Amino acid sequence: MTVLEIVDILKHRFGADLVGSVVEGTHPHVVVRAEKLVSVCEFLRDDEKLRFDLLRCVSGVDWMGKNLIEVSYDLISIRFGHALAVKVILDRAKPQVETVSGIWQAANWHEREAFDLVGVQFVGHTDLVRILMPEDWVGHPLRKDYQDPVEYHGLKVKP
Amino acid sequence: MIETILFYIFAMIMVVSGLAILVSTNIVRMAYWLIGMLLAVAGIYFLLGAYFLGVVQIIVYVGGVAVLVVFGVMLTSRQLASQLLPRAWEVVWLICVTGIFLAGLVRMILKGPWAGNVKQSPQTVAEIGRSLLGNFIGPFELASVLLLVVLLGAAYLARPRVPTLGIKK
Amino acid sequence: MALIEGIFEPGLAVTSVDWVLNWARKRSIFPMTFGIACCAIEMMAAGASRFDLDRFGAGAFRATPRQSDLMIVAGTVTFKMADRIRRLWEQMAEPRYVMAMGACSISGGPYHLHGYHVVKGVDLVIPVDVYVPGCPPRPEALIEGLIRLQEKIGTHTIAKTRDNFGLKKKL
Amino acid sequence: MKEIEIHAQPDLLHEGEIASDIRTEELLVNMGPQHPSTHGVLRVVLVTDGELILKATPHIGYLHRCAEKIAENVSYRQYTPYTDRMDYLAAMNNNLGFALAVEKMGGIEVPERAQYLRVIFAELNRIASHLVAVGSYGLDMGAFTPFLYCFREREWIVDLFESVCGARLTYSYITIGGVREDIPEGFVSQCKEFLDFFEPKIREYNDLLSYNHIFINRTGNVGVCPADMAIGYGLTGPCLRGSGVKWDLRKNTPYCKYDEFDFDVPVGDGRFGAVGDCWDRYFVRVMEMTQSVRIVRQALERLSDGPVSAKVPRMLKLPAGEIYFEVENPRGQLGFYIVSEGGNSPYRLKVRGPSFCNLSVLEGLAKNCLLADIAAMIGSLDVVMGEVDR
Amino acid sequence: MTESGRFLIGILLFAAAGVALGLGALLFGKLVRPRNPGGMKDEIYECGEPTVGPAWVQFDLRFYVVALLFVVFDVEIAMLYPWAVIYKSLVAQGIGVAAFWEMMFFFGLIVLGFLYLWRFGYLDWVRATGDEET
Amino acid sequence: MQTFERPKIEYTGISKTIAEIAVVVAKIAGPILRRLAWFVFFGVIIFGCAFVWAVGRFVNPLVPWIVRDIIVVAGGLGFVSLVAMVGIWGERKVSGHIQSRLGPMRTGGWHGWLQSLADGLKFVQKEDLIPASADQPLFRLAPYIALVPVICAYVVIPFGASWVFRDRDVSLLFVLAMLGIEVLGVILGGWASNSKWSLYGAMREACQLVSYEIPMGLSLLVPVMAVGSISLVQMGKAQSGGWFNWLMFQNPFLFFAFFTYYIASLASCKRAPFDLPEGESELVAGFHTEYSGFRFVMFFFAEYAAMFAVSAIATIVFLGGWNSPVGDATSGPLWFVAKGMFLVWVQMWIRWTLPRIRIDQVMHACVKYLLPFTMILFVGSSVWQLYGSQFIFYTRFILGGLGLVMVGLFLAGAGYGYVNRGRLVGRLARKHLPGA
Amino acid sequence: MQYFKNIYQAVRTIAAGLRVTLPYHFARTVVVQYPEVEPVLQKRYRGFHAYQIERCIACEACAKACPANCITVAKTGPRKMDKGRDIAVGGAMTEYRINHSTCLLCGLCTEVCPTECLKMGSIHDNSCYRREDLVTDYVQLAKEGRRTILPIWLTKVNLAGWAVKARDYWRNLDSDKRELMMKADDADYCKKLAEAGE
Amino acid sequence: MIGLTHYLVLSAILMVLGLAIIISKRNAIAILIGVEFILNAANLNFIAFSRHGIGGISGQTAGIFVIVLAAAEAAVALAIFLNFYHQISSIDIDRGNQLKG
Ligand code: SF4
Ligand code: SF4
Ligand code: SF4
Repeated sequence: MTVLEIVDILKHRFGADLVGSVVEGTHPHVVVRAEKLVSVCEFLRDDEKLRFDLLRCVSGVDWMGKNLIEVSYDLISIRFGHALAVKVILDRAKPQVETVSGIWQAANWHEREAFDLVGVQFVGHTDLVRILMPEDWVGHPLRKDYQDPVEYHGLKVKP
Repeated sequence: MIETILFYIFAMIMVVSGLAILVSTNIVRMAYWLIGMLLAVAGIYFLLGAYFLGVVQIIVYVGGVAVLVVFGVMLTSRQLASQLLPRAWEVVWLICVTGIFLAGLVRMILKGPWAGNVKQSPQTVAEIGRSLLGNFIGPFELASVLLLVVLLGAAYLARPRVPTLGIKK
Repeated sequence: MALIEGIFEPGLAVTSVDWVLNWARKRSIFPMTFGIACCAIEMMAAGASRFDLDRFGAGAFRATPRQSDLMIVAGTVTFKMADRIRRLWEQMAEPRYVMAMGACSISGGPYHLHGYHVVKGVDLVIPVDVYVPGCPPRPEALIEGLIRLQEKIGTHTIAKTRDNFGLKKKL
Repeated sequence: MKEIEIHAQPDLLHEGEIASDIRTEELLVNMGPQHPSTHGVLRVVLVTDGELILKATPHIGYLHRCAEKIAENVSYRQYTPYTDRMDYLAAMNNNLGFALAVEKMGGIEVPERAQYLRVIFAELNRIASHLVAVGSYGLDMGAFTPFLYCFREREWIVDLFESVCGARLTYSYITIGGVREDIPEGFVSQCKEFLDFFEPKIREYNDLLSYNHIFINRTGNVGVCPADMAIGYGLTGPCLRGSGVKWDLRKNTPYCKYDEFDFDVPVGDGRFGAVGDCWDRYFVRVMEMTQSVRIVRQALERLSDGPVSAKVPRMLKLPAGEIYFEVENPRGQLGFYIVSEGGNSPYRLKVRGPSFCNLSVLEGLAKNCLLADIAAMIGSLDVVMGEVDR
Repeated sequence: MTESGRFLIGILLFAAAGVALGLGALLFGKLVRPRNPGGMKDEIYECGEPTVGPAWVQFDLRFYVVALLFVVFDVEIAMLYPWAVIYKSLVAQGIGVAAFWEMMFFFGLIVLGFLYLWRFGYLDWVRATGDEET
Repeated sequence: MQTFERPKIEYTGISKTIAEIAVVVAKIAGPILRRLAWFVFFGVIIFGCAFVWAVGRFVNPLVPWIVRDIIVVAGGLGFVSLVAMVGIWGERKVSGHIQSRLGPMRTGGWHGWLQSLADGLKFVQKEDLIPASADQPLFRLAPYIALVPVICAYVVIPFGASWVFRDRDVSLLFVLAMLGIEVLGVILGGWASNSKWSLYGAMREACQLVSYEIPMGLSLLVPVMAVGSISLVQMGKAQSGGWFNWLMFQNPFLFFAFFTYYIASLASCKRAPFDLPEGESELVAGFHTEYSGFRFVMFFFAEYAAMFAVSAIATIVFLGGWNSPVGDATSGPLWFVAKGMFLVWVQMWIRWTLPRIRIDQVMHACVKYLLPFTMILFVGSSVWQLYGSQFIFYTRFILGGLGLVMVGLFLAGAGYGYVNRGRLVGRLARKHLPGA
Repeated sequence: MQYFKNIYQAVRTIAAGLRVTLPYHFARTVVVQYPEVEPVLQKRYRGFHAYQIERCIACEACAKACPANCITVAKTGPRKMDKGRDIAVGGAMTEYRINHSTCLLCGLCTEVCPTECLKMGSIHDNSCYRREDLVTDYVQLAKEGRRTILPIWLTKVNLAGWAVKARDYWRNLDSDKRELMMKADDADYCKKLAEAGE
Repeated sequence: MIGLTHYLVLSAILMVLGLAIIISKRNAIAILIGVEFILNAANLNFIAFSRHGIGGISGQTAGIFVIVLAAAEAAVALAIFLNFYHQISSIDIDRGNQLKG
């Protein structure tokens, strides 16, 4: 199934909740409203014709200039072999989105990582703690305005 | 001469082990003191020329029972280790009772007319075997019944009852 | 500090004792099984058939710090790991040696500039005896580092190295 | 004589996790970060009841090397060496993934010879990586010798790599636009010599390890990961194929001329237990080595003369936009998500490490198993911590 | 000096030699080994993490049952040795069959018990699921 | 670049002379010794043999028996240490060669033969750590409990018909008993460490050793029945005359009993594939995780001494002990040591080939396979004792032939390796240089 | 039945395993006895750099290309190539440091060098006891008449006879590349060039 | 010279020690240890008598039976004890659960 068809199905199903979509280029994706993410994802996974069963990646991007944080979920369907990305755009000051770890278990760690490095809050996540950085680290390193702490446990952070 | 020294060495080990168990509060250490005692007893058996018994003592007691006891100790939780030291009045009472008992026993032994004080040459395993199959054939077979009962009973009593955690085969 | 250390004046007997003790220390360096990152693969390769650290008596990798003499810090030390490395090093029995293998453990290496989570050199955490640069160092380089360590061990002496006023003596 | 103090037990019971009528006490054991069978600096916290594992929680991040942040600060070309260091056992494949993603975004055409060379080295590196995986799996099972045999054969591959690009581990050979240098003289015949030597050795590993009764008993039926669980956890690569799912990007979305080659995608068949057990995952790797040998042979045949690299400006600038691109690494699908604003370094680069996803299944697998099975499971997932933590 | 005394002396001499080996090396080592306590050195090792609680907890029961079983077998074997020693001579005397059946009774009962345990799963180290308290 | 140079020390007076002499001697003797390392190595062995012979010839008649005993004890301890040291060095060499590498090469010149000595001396110098929260006295005690009984086991092991320190009619059981005590040391060490890995190791060890004692004892009953004695000397004497007289080839049950015994002995020595108590990849170092310095060496020492002890029993009980396979002319301790060492070598060979078994499978293998099997062997053998003596000729013929076939297969494998020595490892194969 | 099959399987597979390992006991090993014989370096090995000061124009392209920022270049004035003599003329090089403690030996710096004066050498070992020693100032080296650091194992004395032979063999092998690093034989030449600009 | 009386006295001491342990300790395993003391004391007598010409070889054979008995007793006693202990602790655990509500 081509991306166009998939987007059509989604448009048909969700209408205005689909904020935007890109079907051409190197990264075809749809943008959905943050509140609707879970239902869109559930639909994508369960629909007979779509069956996006594998969540490949969850990546957060910090657009400091636009004051936004973008989270993109890359999906692929092992059954049918087609791929699509779903994006949500969040407010940078309060980046909150519902978790999809109930839909794909793979999201569990990906979301923890996005929380750890970009600072996206995933509401409803069972275990939203830092995964890569130490628990007592300050700040989210992949934010564009991140400042290194001076010291960590008595060791200088900057060279 | 050498025997005398050895005898006293082993006797010392036994008594010290016993006393150490009495005053110890750590149950693992108690178990190891018990092992010391058992080894000393095995030594005395050797001294008496009862090699087979000595060896069986080590195999069964030290290799078996003691391991069992150590296991038992480790399997029980720490809280049991409390209440191991007797209270003061108990100590007094204990010393009195056991002292009197010991005195009585020793007096009896010393007075007793012990006929045989002749030393025999050490007995061989074959002799033990013959007596097992001869005079003692009844107990020998009975022992197997006993062991059977123990095997089943103990296994039943101490069967693991960890539910639903096994690996599905 | 050993009991007999720093008591005797240097002399023939002392140097012979030194020689024997150092001979043993040198010939039997048990490294700790402690690979952190890419360098660990080269460390394994050095221990494997082609290069065979065991030829130097240093092939018996022990997993527990208690029995190992040498900690080869083979890889990137992060802040999360630093405390653990410190603890492991402290739990090693003396005499213990540390070898910093690879650019990362020497100075943070490739992650020196922008690595917000990388300790800029393991010598900030624990004292290092030998640095082996490279990214990763070849197994031969690791062997060379080991030989350098042996040389260093060979200079250890139990003789008095301070005079009666507690000043360091020139030997 | 100092007597032991009786410590009060900390309350280790996790409510609702453990049936209340288990009478033995739980031990909380740290396995790792320094542990021989955690393959690097993984830490697994085990809740055990005697030899039984009730729960195993992996903790990662001990090797977080900030690769994504660094990407925002260096140019595309300069980033290639950093991709080496993610999955350091398969640096060629990592280079390939990054190069392909950048080329696809920048619309760079790669010459044919370079494409075949890329395939050759990616597959050779797959063999090398699987050798380490197979060997160290033997090590986890307590067999030391197969490990060294595997390393011995790997040395030969490493020699081949070194003769081509001059490094033993961090190759940076596959660069944006092609490969760095042409292969030296005599490489093709040496490579063929190696392949001829290597193929029969696989049977030796099978005799020594794969079909060993003890090994089968240790790994068969242990850590069974059914297909739906594998897909749900986002497993890819041999771990997914071990669960019986025939999914390989080289076949399903071919890149780099993989569609020209004739090879099979081995999947786990549950020969010694259930489909998706540790043995299946392990044996998929062994079978993949054979397939890789096949691919390399074909690629060597097709190698034609020509340039090995396209002209790429030194300070490469990518157009604004984004890409998500995946390649089939020895450990699974390695994805690069690159967001560019048109500068000469990415605005944001996110790496999807296959090991990262593969490892997350451990918590699901390691329930009610024995202590020794943990080592078997971690080994069969074959994680590389450099990629898990990046 | 009796035979048994000499035997014991022999054992004790070897034991003393063993103790001397360990003690001697440790005492000699005291001279040349460094002692540098402090810090985290005296903590328990647990893969570089601080430990949680002591290891002295009540341990898994499975071990115990096995040990129990084998103590019984230990005794059994101890009693079979004297029999085995005289068996050959008994066979030579022609009363081997009787001796054989005497042993078989003794041994057979235990084997029966063993088979019973096997049949009802007491020998399974990890027992099958869901048999909690029949 | 900073380098470490040994500080130069000025010698004066008498020590100067001594130093000069020492330097001269070292200069002359060093190269010669290095060249002669091979000869020195075997020279030591030959000297050891001569020494033992001299002891037998001249020391035995010494009247004050205690003097004689002490000399023998020194010799015995020396032998045990030698066995342990050669064992540890040999383990590294054997594992090396199995794995296409060399193992220790440098320490002591010829093939690193002094490696174990260096290791031992190194461990003497290691700091002696006792964790603060361990049970200190028991922690100190444990290595002795592990080591001493194993050494005591050598009291009754005969190296030749009259080469035994003390022989009593229970010597076989005595060795078993001594090996059984070792468990207690290991449990104690593991428990007293207060480390979780140690505790796991200790529990596994206890479980495994206690249970494997049973098949071991049962399979040893079979030869005891056949000989009618528990004395090792008696058993050895019963097998003189040639390889077909060895007990292993007397009847089929004995033949299999050898293998069951050997498997059980592997388990009771904690050798792979039964090395769970110290299984590195699961429990960091098992029960001796917390031990450092010489205390750890004692555990190690005990393991290797026990390895030889069980092999020695296998040799005496099944493989004819000190009797040579052809005739009685060359029978003697050398045969005994050679056979024992061969069995130790086989243990190493097995160790470096097989993966490790899981604990439930260890118990499973013991209870469900080994134990019933040895039970059958025991009963079968007693039946054979009653009715089988007329087949003795055929059994010797068939089983002896089987034995020869096994030796032949072994030699064929070795020969195959030697003939293809350059080809087996491919183009990377290299000849090795001496002493490096 | 399964029971006996298990036994058979176990015995058979264990024997198969033992059969594999037995021949290796007696086969050759693959050990490279390194400090005595040559290391197994391939021709293209990327080791620590070799630097020809006489051709460096101090353009700092290498420093910019380095992802780890480990090259520092300093000069007293601009330098440029003199095509005829094939050496650089102009201001003197005062410093050309490569910090080998952070260098990742990626070779990016050599790719960009316009005069090809910076090469990846074939030195693999540079171990030392102090971190500072890892910063190599190639200008200093050039003053000593060297283009790269001396490998440690070649500076060893007291090698056995055959090891010396092996070493000499290695030295002569592939001498065109070796020339770069062993230019020490021609110390005056280099020294002159190092001071040429001053 | 060590005679029969020495052994008898030693065995008496052993027995009294065992008795004292049984009386003073309130831990089941400690009591078991005490019982082992007493059994060993008895066994010592058997062997001593046998060696000194009273009862001949029977003493040793009886000694074996005592050891058998002791092992059996230890096995059963520990099994019972463990069983008992687990009953108790399970009750405790239940109570704890009730308290938590
Ligand atoms: S120095 Fe290089 S190879 Fe070593 S760990 Fe660091 S990045 Fe990896
Ligand atoms: S790029 Fe070449 S010429 Fe330019 S400064 Fe670097 S070394 Fe010199
Ligand atoms: S090799 Fe790489 S890291 Fe080293 S100096 Fe050159 S560019 Fe920098």
